[in-house]
Amino acid sequence: MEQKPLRDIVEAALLAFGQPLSVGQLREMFDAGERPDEAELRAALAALAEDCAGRPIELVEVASGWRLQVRSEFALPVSRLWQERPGRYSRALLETLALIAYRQPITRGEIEDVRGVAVNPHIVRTLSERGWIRVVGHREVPGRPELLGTTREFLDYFGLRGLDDLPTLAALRDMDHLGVQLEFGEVMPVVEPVPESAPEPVAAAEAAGPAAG
Amino acid sequence: MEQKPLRDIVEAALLAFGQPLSVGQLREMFDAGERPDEAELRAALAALAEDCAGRPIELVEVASGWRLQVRSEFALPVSRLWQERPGRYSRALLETLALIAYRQPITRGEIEDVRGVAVNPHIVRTLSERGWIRVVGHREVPGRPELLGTTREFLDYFGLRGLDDLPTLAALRDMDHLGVQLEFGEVMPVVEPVPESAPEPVAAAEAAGPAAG
Amino acid sequence: MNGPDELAVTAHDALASIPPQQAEMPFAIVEGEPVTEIPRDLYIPPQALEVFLEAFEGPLDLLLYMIRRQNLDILDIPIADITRQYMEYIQLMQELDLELAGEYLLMAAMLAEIKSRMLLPRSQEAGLAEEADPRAELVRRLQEYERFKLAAENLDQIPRLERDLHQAHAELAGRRVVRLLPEVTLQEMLLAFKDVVQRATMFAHLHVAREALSVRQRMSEVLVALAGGGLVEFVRLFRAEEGRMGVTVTFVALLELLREGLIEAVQAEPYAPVHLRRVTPPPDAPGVDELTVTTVI
Repeated sequence: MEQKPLRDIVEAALLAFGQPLSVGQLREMFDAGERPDEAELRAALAALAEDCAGRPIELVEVASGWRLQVRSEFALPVSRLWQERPGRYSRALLETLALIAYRQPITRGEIEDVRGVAVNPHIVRTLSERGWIRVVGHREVPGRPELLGTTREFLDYFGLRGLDDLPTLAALRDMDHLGVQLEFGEVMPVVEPVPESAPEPVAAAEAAGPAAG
Repeated sequence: MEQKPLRDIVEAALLAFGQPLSVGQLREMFDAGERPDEAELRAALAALAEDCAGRPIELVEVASGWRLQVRSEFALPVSRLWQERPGRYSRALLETLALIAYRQPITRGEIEDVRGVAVNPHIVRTLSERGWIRVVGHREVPGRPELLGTTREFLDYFGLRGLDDLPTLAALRDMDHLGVQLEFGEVMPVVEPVPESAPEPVAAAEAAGPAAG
Repeated sequence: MNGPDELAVTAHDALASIPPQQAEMPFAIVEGEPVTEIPRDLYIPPQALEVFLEAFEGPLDLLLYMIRRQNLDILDIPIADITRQYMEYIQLMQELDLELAGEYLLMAAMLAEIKSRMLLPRSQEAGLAEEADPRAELVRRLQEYERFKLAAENLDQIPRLERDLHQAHAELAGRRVVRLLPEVTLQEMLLAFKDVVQRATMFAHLHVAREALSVRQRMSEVLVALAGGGLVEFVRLFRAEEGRMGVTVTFVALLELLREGLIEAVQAEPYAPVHLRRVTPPPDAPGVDELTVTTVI
């Protein structure tokens, strides 16, 4: 076999092993006759460390030896590879969100009146943590219930310029019609200016983005 | 966060994940707003593949996506890092695996028909435990025998993108050829043993095949 | 897969690598002794035979070996000769009390049958209905087996992980746990709203009014603007750049908030600037009157 540069063999070993390797372990890879001495190996490690400049990996020495690791600057995008698939929001959550959007400012009690069931506090917390709703005030009645409203993030997420972009109740009554419009929205280029009177396609097109992801 | 070159993010992701990643998985790392499109990702992969020239690793596409792997030229020193040698597989196992790979879905009985010997249950278990084969269904005949097929892990392990990447199966020589010989059989009695010293050129060529392997 | 199997593979490899004519090379190593005898002449040391047979993957493999060894055309096997050799192997194995797999005996029977059919006089009406060659099935099976024997050898040649290739892997420094939030489409939310409105209609006290939604949005915004609890000048709630429509929406929103008792308007004297503030809590209300507003538009 043709002789490879020691530096390359060390890189190959560290990447193949994926865990720290001591200088001793690295030397074990070689037959006794060809075994580099410690100084040679340390020189190869130094050369490798230098070559890592500008690359997304770096050579570090840890307790059990040397290791090539992905630089921490890449933690943010790369960590997402391990994230579990997100679940889905419950029907109750979506209804609560929709009521807050259409009827804001609204109290929990008013939401309960319309939905006919108690509002799960977990839902309100989830929506707040998501940044979609917030407390905008209190109704001055006994108990001073919180008044909930939607946020700018809510509008941004759903690609709405304002609540006016939401279909009117009348339009909602004919959901089949709405469905057609929403599907049509996916085909329509988003960049094309849409007349103010027909905001649904834009909203739909943007909303389609996350769904496809 | 400062914007990293996509090529570097891809390299970081492939090294950190330590398993093949599809273009879809790579795109999932990004928020919907910053998500590169497929063409951009493929360009980044191409750039990365190019950068690997002269390095001890290479970028390859396998069944489940893209993988950075240590080049085979480094297998000899690198494999010494592990105490255990990678297993050699017996002919029986390889023949069974080849039949499942090329003839899937296939039952044990069908494997036996071709090999002329009973399928060793130990071999089927080993192949399943390695994650190379799995039961893909049952043949609807009496006894409902299991149909075996290969998995994506099998393809990944052998560095294949799909079954099409398997080496082509040797062609069967046409039986018509046999027919022609039979017609001459009246002149040259078939039952008489063919002199061993006078092999037919065709036969010699074929015989060379397996011996060379 | 180690132990005897490994030995068998070695013996077979040794066999396969010897060109047929070079009989002096060992075809197997038995207990350290090279075995140079080729099975063709059927003199094989007993231990060698054992190893030799273990090297075969069954009768088809053995037959194929015999055919290849003698450079015979697989399509024109001298059946009598091959049968004789095969039977001699079988006999020897039985004499050695080797455990003989049933498949070997089955093949012996098949060969004998082919041989007897080959001896029958062939049909005189040549050219008419061609009689199938009695060997056809055997030839088909041998060829088929050989294809996969080759395929297995080729498969073994493919560079594979662990033996030839190693997945490159590097730890990620500072890996974080990222939890993905569920995605919602606008349509999902609208469908939910449609359902809830329909259900509410059945409750018969539907009071989902038809106000312009911008008024509702503005009501929330005004409440946030007044979150500090102090007085805010009426005119400061209007934005000239919004035009007449914007002014109207804001004004309607303020009226609605006043009607709902959420804000109050204060004027020090006639014609003085109008100020607005949130309605102060009744004295018996819980002490905290601050809004828990965390996000500001």
